[in-house]
Amino acid sequence: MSRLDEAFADGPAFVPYLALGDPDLESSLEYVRALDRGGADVIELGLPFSEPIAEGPTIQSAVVRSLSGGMTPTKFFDAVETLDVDAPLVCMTYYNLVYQFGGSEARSASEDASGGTASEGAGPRPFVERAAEVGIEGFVVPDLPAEEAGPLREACDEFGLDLIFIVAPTTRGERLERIMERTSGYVYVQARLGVTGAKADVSDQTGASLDRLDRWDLPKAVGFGISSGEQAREVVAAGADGVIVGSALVDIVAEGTSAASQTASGDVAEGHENGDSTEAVADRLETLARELKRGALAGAERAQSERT
Amino acid sequence: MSRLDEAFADGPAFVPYLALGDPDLESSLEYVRALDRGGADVIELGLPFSEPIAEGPTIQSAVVRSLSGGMTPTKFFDAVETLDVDAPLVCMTYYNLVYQFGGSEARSASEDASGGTASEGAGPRPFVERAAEVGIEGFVVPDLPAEEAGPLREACDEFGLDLIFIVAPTTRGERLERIMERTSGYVYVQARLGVTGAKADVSDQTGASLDRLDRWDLPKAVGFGISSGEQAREVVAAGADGVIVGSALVDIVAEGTSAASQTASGDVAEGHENGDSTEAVADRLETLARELKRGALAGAERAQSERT
Amino acid sequence: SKFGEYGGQYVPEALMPAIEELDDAYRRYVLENEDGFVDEFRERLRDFGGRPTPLQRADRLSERYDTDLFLKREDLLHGGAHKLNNALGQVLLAKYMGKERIVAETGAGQHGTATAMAAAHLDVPCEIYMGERDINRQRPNVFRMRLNGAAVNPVTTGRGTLKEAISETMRDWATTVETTHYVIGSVVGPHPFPTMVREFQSVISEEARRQFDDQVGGLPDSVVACAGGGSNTMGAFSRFVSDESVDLYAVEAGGSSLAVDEEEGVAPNSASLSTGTEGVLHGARTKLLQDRDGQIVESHSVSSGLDYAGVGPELAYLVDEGRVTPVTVDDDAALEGFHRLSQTEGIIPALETAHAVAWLEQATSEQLGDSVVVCVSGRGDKDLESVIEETASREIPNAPDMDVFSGGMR
Amino acid sequence: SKFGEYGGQYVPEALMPAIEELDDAYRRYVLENEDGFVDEFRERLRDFGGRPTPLQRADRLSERYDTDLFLKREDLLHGGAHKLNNALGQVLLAKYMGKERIVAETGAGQHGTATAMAAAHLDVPCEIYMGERDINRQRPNVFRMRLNGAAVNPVTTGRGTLKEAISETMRDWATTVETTHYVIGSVVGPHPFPTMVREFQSVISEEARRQFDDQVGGLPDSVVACAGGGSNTMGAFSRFVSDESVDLYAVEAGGSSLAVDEEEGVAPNSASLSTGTEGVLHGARTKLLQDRDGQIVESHSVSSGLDYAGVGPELAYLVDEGRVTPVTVDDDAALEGFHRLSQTEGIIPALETAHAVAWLEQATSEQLGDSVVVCVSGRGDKDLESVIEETASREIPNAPDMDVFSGGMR
Repeated sequence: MSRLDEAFADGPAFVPYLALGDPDLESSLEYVRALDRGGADVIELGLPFSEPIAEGPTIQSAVVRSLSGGMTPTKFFDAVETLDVDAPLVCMTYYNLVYQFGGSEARSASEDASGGTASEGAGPRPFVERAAEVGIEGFVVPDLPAEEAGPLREACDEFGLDLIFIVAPTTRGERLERIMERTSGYVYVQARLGVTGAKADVSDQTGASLDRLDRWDLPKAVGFGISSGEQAREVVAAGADGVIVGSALVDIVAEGTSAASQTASGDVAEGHENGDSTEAVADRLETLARELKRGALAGAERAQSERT
Repeated sequence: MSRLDEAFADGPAFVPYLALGDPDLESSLEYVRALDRGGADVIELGLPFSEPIAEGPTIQSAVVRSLSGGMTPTKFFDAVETLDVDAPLVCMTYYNLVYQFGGSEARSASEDASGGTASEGAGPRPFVERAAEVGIEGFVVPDLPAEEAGPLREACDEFGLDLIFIVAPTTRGERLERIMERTSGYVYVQARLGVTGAKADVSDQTGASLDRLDRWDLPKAVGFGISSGEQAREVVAAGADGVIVGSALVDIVAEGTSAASQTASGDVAEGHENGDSTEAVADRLETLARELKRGALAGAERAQSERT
Repeated sequence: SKFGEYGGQYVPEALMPAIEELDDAYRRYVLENEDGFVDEFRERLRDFGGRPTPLQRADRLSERYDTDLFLKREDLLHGGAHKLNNALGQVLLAKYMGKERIVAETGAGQHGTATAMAAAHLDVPCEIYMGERDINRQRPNVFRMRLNGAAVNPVTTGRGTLKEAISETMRDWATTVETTHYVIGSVVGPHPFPTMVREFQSVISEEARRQFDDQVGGLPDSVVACAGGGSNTMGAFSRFVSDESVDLYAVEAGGSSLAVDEEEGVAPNSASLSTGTEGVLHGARTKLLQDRDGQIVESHSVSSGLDYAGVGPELAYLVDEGRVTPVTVDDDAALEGFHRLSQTEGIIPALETAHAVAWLEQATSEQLGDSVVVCVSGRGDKDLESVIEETASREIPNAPDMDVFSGGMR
Repeated sequence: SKFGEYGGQYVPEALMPAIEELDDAYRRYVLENEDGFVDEFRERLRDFGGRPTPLQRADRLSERYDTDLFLKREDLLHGGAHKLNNALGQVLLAKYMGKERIVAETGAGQHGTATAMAAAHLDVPCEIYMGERDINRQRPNVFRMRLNGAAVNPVTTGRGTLKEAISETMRDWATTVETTHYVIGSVVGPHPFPTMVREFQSVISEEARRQFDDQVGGLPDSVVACAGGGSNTMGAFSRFVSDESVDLYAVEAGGSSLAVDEEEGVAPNSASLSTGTEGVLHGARTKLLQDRDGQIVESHSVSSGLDYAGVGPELAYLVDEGRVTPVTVDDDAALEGFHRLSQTEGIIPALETAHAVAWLEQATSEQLGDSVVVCVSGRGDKDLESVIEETASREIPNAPDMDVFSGGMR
């Protein structure tokens, strides 16, 4: 049993997401610690890619902020290496970054050897190796379908990491089988069609998806659109083993950042009076984390009581 | 022998052109009188048409000024009727005005009769009839080739008027025969290809054209580009029976007009001090007329001395 | 050289030899295919011009008007309008005649661009006269001509529009007639231009007639084309004229009103066939917009390509003979027609063409008959700017929301 | 679904069922002509689109390069570029699949206008995503889409250009995938798009191959096409790929330099085939312009239609196999090519096409061989504004005098 499976063992898991480096590396590490304090069971850390096709506007903006701040895969891993939190960490990123990592050296070598022909990415192994070194427990790669995941799955197995796949409301039949065969750690249940983003209601599709997944033992974490403790409660009550929350948390970071940048041009002291210091944002994140965790627990109690 | 033939009988004729109504009717009548005083043997009066395709920029501008001043065929004839000058008058205009004249009444009648069908112009007869009444001796219609001139020729014959055709440097052979058969009064020898406009030199083409016309007795008046007494002398020396001068004279009117309109916005008295009153412009026209006439006479003397 | 009493050669004597020379060349090269002129012309029309253009059934408009409606797609010709048929023919003819230089006039710029393209293609120096006001209103077309290597000569006399450009081109030609050919852009001007331009444009009806027979069988009940000078009109009608069963509708620009303001010398329309009277303009006797003295009045249309006070003499004749029925569509209706074709068929027409399309809306089902061919004379890219402005200033019920374009195209 | 190691389906799981459904529909309708899809597609391409387009011998360029040079005239296709071949095919396929709605992304606006035209023609609601910055730069194309009844959704994220518009369209599709078809505009994206778009565009080489054989006999020695995403490239090459004697040249935008500025994350070119490295972008493994971390860098070209950091996976494969030779033409040379074709052949090309034309100037006579087919992917009307600006700011020896346009096009 991996550390990720374990995180789901003692009741419903709260799985928050943040983009590392948003709005800057130091602040975002502070925010991760706040989520940890707020009760996170697993933390998904976004390594930003320039073309985040699966993300909604909220997370896309976080990605842009992080990239503008100079985030790179190397800095990402270096930062994670220093991070001391209780919750196991999952890296969420896009396949091109996984595929290219470590390729610059390989590429230079091959260019030397072949006189400048275009070289190939180093493949997923160096990325996984480095992730394992710094203490990452698994990956979510939203643009990597099961069909293309062979090499990454192998590397994960080699280094003992989990590879988490996303199951959409439209995923059924053979596709579902194929995905579930390759998934480990937990399965990411996409609550609705579309992209990431906070929504006010919980989709009907969630229940149907969970029903389809009933026969697999793997923990089922539901994401896409969960923003409140109440929603977390509903989702867990509907049978989820955990809730994944991203955009609602990123919104807090974004608001703090935009307030800070608005006042940056005026009196710096005002920014602190407004409570938009890193500490204040971290506090707010911790507060929402606690609410979400409480909601998940409440949902589990209701599910328990219904079962008994 | 018509009054036009006669005008060429006593030596070389000086045939000036002005657009009636340029820049206003009263001034232009004054200018016509000045040309008459200056020795004009025939005067070509332009009746302005909105699309003067055979004219250069100088005369086109005169046409625009005259039309802006409200000139119409009816006003043209009424004005000519009051004009008391020695030189016989030729009307130079485009065929559509000749064709439409008197048609408005005819048109209304036909519309009444036929319930609004498009009617036709009244044809050239009413125009010629009215011209004869007011003392016009002939016509130059630059867009009416000999082939289309039947009806106008007939009307001219009926009322005893001349119809003057233009012979171009490119007119030869059968075309030349056809034109010369239909021409009366004098023949307008176009000195060069192109349109009306003052030029600094006399075209080589003139001599060749005059040679081709040698076997016809009709007076040959050369026009297009003659602007000085010297040029008039050369043309007549080369065998012409007369010189037609338009643009050089219209230039004087245009300069006076533009000087007057420039000062109109300032001190009116200045306009008179500058000598741009109608009288001053008339004086200048008379002066140039005298120079041109003298040139023509000098040319005739030389031609005479060469012949003896 | 005449169509009834219409047509003729009312030009300065200096041009007559050139016109006779052209008439002779037209007979030999175009009518008798001397030196294989016609073969080369047809080949270049195909390979350079993109002929044949399709005859496309317009499914949604057919349904709307309960008839089989076909579009003759001259908008797909190189340059974006039927104009190239004529420009290519005349520039090629000028080459066969040994002329070293081309001049042409242009108003909206369509004939100028077609001529500049043809001249570049055939490697003949080319100068285009264009009124200064038109130059400022039609900058993309001016630029296209310049790109094709043509000189564009601004005409500053008068109001600086098409009329003045025509006069100025006539003047150039009168000066250079021995080495230069004047490419007239429509079925107007002195003989042989109306006949020759009609023959170059007749490929439209020649193809449409054959295509209709192939695709449907037999002949259409009616043919509809917009009419300014009338070159796409005669092109679309020509090969159907002797088919008495085919009704021919020439759609003129009704502008803002069919009345003439004699005081101002303005006809706020370009409907010379419908409202004009006989007269002589630009070398031919035809129907004109003129005042009672015979002065040509200023015409108007939302479509600058229809904005001309005269019309081809052959069309005037066919109207008098009852063979062609002139009808009018006003500015507002033309804009509606523009939006209708854009939305229902995915074809953005020239504003000229939009008049033909718009008339379908007011035609009776008897007029249209069971099958109609509409000549799509050109595409609308050139008119986008005008359409934005004109649509914004009117109530056009079927126009898209224009707010996003309140600042114009840039 | 792969071309060697290139291609694949790197998309969010939510899209996979739609992609499988599309793959199935592609096989049935396009490959097996179920319900007569292919017949209807061909008919509409002919009647609505104007196919076949000519294969025109370019006499003056042939002389210049001492070879038989032919132009495949996709600029004459309805809409003014090859884009309609694909847009019409996909919108028709969406109808056959029972989809109720079309979405598409567009950068320069060419694919957006083609899609909007096809959607209007086939009466399917259509929404086009376009970066806000692109909207401001390409207003005429935005207006054309609006005229055809399409909604144009501004994308304000990021820099507001093509990349962001693609992401936004993917998001729309991920949300509405059950009722909506996403019309991808080039031979990029997840399988089956690269194959399907290539098949829709293959009509270019299918016609060119037959026309060359009819007009000249046999096969050309080389085929030249510009390459951005690569849809006209694959369309022009496809039916010649198995003819080993035919050399295939993909002309990429060299921009201002072939180097990548890793500091700024900018490649001042769009030469992914020539300088890119393998990676995964927008659903497929292919050659990309990326930094050493795998972040996609900002590409650049004077031609916005070539300005893309990726390229079709099949092209990447054919380059690796040595079947296609990638070459580059920089911004200045492309502008020269633009002016050269405009002046010598009377065809104003798109700036994309100008790259293909420009390469002829730097090609060796061995590369060109005795006969060359150049794909004229589109016409240049859309680029007039850019050409004025870009030409004015550089030394382009063969450009016409631009003074008259110093104030821009208006």
